[in-house]
Amino acid sequence: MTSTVDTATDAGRPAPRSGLVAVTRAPAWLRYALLAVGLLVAFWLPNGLYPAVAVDILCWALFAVAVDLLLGFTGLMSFGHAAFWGASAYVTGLTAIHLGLPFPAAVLAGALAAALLAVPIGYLAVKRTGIYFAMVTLAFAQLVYYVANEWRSVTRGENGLQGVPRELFGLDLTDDYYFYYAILPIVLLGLAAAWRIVHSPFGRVLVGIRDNPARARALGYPVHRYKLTAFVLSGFIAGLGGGLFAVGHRFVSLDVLHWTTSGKAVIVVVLGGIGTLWGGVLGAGILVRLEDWLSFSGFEAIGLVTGGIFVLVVLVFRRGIWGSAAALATRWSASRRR
Amino acid sequence: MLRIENLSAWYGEAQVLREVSLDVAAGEVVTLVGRNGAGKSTLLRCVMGLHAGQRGTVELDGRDVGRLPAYRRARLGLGWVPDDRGSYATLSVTENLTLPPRVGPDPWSLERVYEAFPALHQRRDSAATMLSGGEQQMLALARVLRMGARLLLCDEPTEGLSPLLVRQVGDLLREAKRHGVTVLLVEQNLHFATGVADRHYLLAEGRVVEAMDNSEVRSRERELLSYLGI
Amino acid sequence: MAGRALLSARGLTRDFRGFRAVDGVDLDIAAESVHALVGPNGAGKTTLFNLLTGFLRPSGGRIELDGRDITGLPPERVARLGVARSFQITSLFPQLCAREHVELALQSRSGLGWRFWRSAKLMRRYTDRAGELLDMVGLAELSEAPAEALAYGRKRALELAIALALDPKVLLLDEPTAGMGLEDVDRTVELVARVRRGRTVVLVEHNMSVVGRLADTVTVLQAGKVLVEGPYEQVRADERVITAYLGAADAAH
Amino acid sequence: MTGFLQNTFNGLVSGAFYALLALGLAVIFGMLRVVNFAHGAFYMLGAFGAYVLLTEAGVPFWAALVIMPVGLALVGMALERALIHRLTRLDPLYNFLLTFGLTLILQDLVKLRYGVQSSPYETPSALAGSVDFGLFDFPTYRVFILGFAVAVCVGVWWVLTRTRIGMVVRASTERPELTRAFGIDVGRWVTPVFGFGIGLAGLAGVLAAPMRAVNPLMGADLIIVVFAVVVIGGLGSIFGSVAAGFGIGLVQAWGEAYLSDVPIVSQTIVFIVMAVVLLWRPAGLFGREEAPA
Amino acid sequence: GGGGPRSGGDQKLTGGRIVLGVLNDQSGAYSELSGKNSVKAVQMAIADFKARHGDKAVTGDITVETADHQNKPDIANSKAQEMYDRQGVDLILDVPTSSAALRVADVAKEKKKLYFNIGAATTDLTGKSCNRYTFHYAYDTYMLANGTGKVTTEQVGRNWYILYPNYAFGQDMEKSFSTAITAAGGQVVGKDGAPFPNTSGDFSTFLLKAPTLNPKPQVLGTMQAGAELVNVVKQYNEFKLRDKGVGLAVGLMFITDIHSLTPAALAGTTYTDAWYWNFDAKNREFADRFQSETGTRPSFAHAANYSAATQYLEAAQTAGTDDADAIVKELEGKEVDDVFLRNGKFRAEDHRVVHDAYLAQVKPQSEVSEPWDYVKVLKTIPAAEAFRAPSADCKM
Ligand SMILES: Nc1ncnc2c1ncn2[C@@H]1O[C@H](COP(=O)(O)OP(=O)(O)OP(=O)(O)O)[C@@H](O)[C@H]1O
Ligand SMILES: Nc1ncnc2c1ncn2[C@@H]1O[C@H](COP(=O)(O)OP(=O)(O)OP(=O)(O)O)[C@@H](O)[C@H]1O
Ligand SMILES: [Mg+2]
Ligand SMILES: [Mg+2]
Repeated sequence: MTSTVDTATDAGRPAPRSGLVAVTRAPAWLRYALLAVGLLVAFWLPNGLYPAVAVDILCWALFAVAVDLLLGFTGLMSFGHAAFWGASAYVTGLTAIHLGLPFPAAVLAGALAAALLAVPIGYLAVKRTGIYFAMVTLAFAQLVYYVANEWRSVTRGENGLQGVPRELFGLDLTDDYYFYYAILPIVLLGLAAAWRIVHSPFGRVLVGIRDNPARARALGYPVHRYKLTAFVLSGFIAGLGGGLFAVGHRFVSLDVLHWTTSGKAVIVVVLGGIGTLWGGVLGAGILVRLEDWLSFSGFEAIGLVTGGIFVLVVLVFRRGIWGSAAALATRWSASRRR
Repeated sequence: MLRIENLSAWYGEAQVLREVSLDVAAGEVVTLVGRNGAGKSTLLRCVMGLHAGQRGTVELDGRDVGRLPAYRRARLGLGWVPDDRGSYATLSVTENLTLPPRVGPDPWSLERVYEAFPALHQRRDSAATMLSGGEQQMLALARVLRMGARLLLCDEPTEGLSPLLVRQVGDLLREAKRHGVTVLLVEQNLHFATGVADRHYLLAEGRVVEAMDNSEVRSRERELLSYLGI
Repeated sequence: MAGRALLSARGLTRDFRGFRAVDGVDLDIAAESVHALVGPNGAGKTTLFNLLTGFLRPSGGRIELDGRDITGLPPERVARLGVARSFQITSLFPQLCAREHVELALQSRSGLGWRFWRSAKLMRRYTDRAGELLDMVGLAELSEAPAEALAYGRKRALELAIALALDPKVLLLDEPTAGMGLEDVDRTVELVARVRRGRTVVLVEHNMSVVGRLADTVTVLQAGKVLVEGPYEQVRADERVITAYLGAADAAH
Repeated sequence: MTGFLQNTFNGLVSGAFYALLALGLAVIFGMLRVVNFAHGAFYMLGAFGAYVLLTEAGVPFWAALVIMPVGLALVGMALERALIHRLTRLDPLYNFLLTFGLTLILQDLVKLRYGVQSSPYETPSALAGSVDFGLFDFPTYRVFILGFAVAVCVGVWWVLTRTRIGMVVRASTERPELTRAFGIDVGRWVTPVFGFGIGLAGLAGVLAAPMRAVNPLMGADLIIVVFAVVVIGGLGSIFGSVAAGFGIGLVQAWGEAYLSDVPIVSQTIVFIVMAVVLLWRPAGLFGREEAPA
Repeated sequence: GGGGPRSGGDQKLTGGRIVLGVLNDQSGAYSELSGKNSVKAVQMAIADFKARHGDKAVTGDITVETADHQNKPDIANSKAQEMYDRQGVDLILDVPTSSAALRVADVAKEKKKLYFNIGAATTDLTGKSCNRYTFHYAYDTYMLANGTGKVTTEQVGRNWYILYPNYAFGQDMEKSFSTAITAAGGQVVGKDGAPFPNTSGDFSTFLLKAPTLNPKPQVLGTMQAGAELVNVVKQYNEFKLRDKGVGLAVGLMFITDIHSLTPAALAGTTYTDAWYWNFDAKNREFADRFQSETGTRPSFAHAANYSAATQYLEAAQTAGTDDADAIVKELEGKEVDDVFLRNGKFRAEDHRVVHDAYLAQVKPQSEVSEPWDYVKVLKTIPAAEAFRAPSADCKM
């Protein structure tokens, strides 16, 4: 095999100076205030929204953060993350049904399975960067989709895996209101993990790799292995989300693996702001809520709205909601200091 | 031929050129010398019409070209050798050479280019970015000669060339001059500069601090070197 | 002078689609020497660098570092064995500032880069050392500027600082002074002279005065082959080198 | 034997669609570094346009075969000017996202106006018969498609690699600023090329109308297979995309015919081929290795 | 605020009103077959109900809520819960797409609220996923296969080649067809599962294989649905299989499919339908009213939604409450006859709603006398034969 070397120009580098930097440089009080507001919103959510929708928002938030971990901080846009979200959903569902494990254990099993699946896919995909990477992951996710579709004895094919239990030491969690609070700690843990990864020495190396992989190799960093690790970590977090989603809906259908699911995850990230991490959470809240509203609205063309959002954000609002807000906040606090 | 008046340029909020004025007569070879970051490359880009944040006048043959887009300026006979050499990865060497349209009265033929640079002939079907650094430099120079440009804007054309080739480039520039071509040259190598140029402008912190002719440079070489060095 | 060979190549060859850029090169780089590679443009110097550092796989031949076969190892492995390089065409992380570049380089040999569960504040332990290195190459005031905003010559200096940060056994510098003003050339020469102690340096240069001031041994490449090898004075007087590379006038000085 | 030949022939016919689509994708990518997610949507528009022209204006197939590609090329050019163009200086991923959004919009617009049911379209009468090949006979329309697609692919390949047009366009996309400095008006070139690529998708769509269900989602899943095709062929390579297009058509047809007992393989064969190719040649079969830094 | 079980109060009607929820696909593949016009059909049923009972109606306050599940089971799941919990829906109607339908059945069971499925084909709804609160109304895979398989074998040809899409529905259909064909004395000489979804859109490999089989099949039975069916039929015509002596029978076809393929492309094709608008005067009268409301002819799904809403309201009227258990009790075993349900019966064992089904044949273009009048009914399959016997898998 010949060794390929990425050129600096070829490497995908979507985010112009990531919003993360902006937030980190924002004053500490602002950061803590944001955190507090975020937690308050999270606790209030099922009271203000229909609890099932709130549960969905949490799951999608994890998914989006997983995608952003790759896109924003490693420069790799995965357009096939449904593979991990979906694989975990199935594995979670199957372990919950067949082993009767409490749901956190089942979700953990699902996320681990997703991480495992991310190893071979990532191994092949990280050899390419930028747009190639997007296409390759997309295609592999489609492969996973077909396999699940064919492997009917396990996945029940089109009919979906019905009746996933919400077992937690005999607690009654059938009401989504209680279920929401049951999964909130898991989701917060997942988000914290993503935050830690980004702000670790490992995260710094990732940013370097994103900007100039050849240079990083010359510094002695095994670029492919770093990217693969990031990919697997991201797969794991996406898997957490997918597993919770399966338990939340108490069934799994092939849709969780469809490429439109991957696309939606990317929309959520772009809407929230690439490279901002929390943007994904915000994006998830907005998009899930919007879709929920649209399906009752009698408006037939939901794609028109989501597609429109996409086009708009990409064209005029590239930092996304969080990114723009963070930039504003930084400018404001800078002007105050002056 | 080229007249620049009160040219200022910015990158964002940082001003890198401050009211630069200079002129180059037809058939002259003029160098811009100055330390790293003095703004030499930026000046050339402004002349070429490739820099967005600029103010001031750029006149070519008495005509204000300040509003013209780059491709129109090129068609008036401007040829640019960029500091990063500007090789096309997707084009072969031959294609790199045949790409630019003719803009002047005396464009070099492909044969002539290959005669002058046998190394390019040997690698003619390779993608241009696969060439060695020096080969790419030759390619960049050959490209503007192919256009038959009347005014060459050369940004450090000798960087990374072997001593033999440096001399060859000197010969080329002198020959071009004999054919009436005007050259504005950015150069770090004072020795090379005095070999080809008639006049020199010394640029520092975005300002022209001195204009000298060749003999002056020779006599003040020590002083200048230390100036450039400190 | 010629001590034990630290880095050596035997019959090193590299083809690009039928074009042989490096052709059976034998090379011995003595430990703690400065070894210059010169030669006409396209002679294969950069390619040889890429082979030695693992960025390209040789089509034939083998490479040894300190007696250990490193042929075909990927660049990051070679780097971790103590071979650092700079790039001929500047290659930096455009959005990181100069200090961060050096910190990344300093960190690379510790396992810290894998700690995705630790805080990035751990990297502060490198800040002081990074400052020293930047000072050495004259970038002290620019340490917080993003690399993309540095002028070309500054970028070259940063390249050097990064290579030094790796504290390598072997330092490979590809045209370290190209594009530098005289001041910087001098400073760079001094710097290399300073850091060579206890290190082995391989240098590609077209500036013969730099070669003359630094190199213990000079290898002249031409068309992928070794043309001449020897001490500077001997090489620059060599007929073949004069016709192929230096040209008559330069030799006269 | 006859069966094998027939399957081969059919494989080439479905390969012809992959090839035309991959070609358009490759042309656009090669020149603009844009991976056009909306390619499948334009394929759909081509087919739908033919249907609308027929039912609402009585325009026959042959006229549609000209009108739709040209019309869509114009739409593509407008799109490039209005949207794609604004993102050229940014990472190509942004254009990927933009065209993904456009896909959703285009699909829904057609759906709103014409519904989701497939629309009828008949084979043009001149091509309705079949051709006798001795061993077997074959629908004339399929023979026509194959010949037509091959001719288009060869023509495009020739123009792009052997003429000045191709060269200028490649240069314009790689370094627009520098190219401008050589006296070439870059903007004038890029837009038509984008339009041309879109036109190719539209052409494939018109050709598909008599053979395939014409509905708003007809391009949606197809585009992903075409992505796999161009990854296999090597994304930048015109020749590779076309060759991989026909190749995948063949492999799929053979897989369906001889591996139908293992549906999981015949269904996923494209992606399996892709995985193998990536392991062996990360840049695709005909893709160029990226240059060393 | 959500959370906590809500108190029902002791009125006869929760919230003093009846709310019907139509949960279906309003933007995707089934939106024309059912979609928003099903909501119209349900509104017609309410209007008719009020007209019938006037002041005596159990309530005058009957409303319709609707949501688009986009054929996605996760959305169907959330919407169903939200409808029952928040919008006070007493009955969910329609829900095409098997995975969504099965999921909503679970929700209904959990929430102890009623659910009449119209649009899904899976027999699991009355098999292992059956429950007390779910009724399966219009059709299922068994019904489709049984009618077409049996009658076509008797009337067109004994030898079959079956082409099915390789997923749950297609495989169910293939099994049901094979059983029906063999039972009728026919033979399946070959069968193939085509990839699903078939991205290449090409079925020629299978179509070319059909005439070469030995013995040569007289009928090609295709189980593809929607756009894939269109592809199969287009290519069936392209390869001129009818001229080669291979007739066409379709597992699942709707009148909307015939419309999009044109009757010319399908002339002579047989399939089983749950209802046909131009079958008799009663249907036609409904169809005319429906057309004046919506501008189009009703599909079986529209009629079934109308009928389901009507039967529910009548049951509530009789029971005097919208309490689900009371209504189930009222409905179980009930025999009815209305515009959709002919010889209909709400089977108590598995909650299958049985009724007459129809074997239809597409008319040649020359016989099509008005828009949407595409088929003639060859045979009425009596309710008792049309559906399978209650399955042992179903444990209420
Ligand atoms: N893209 C950029 N963004 C911000 N500042 C820039 C950019 N490019 C150049 N500069 C700054 O503008 C100034 C002038 O740069 P310029 O490249 O014109 O210098 P130069 O004289 O050509 O130097 P050199 O000899 O190193 O090529 C420098 O201080 C540089 O830091
Ligand atoms: N990736 C490649 N593909 C094809 N040819 C290549 C490639 N890399 C280098 N070459 C060719 O190999 C030869 C040697 O190139 P190399 O870059 O090693 O030269 P060099 O000695 O460093 O020259 P310079 O002093 O000009 O930098 C050149 O002719 C070049 O065109
Ligand atoms: Mg410069
Ligand atoms: Mg070199």
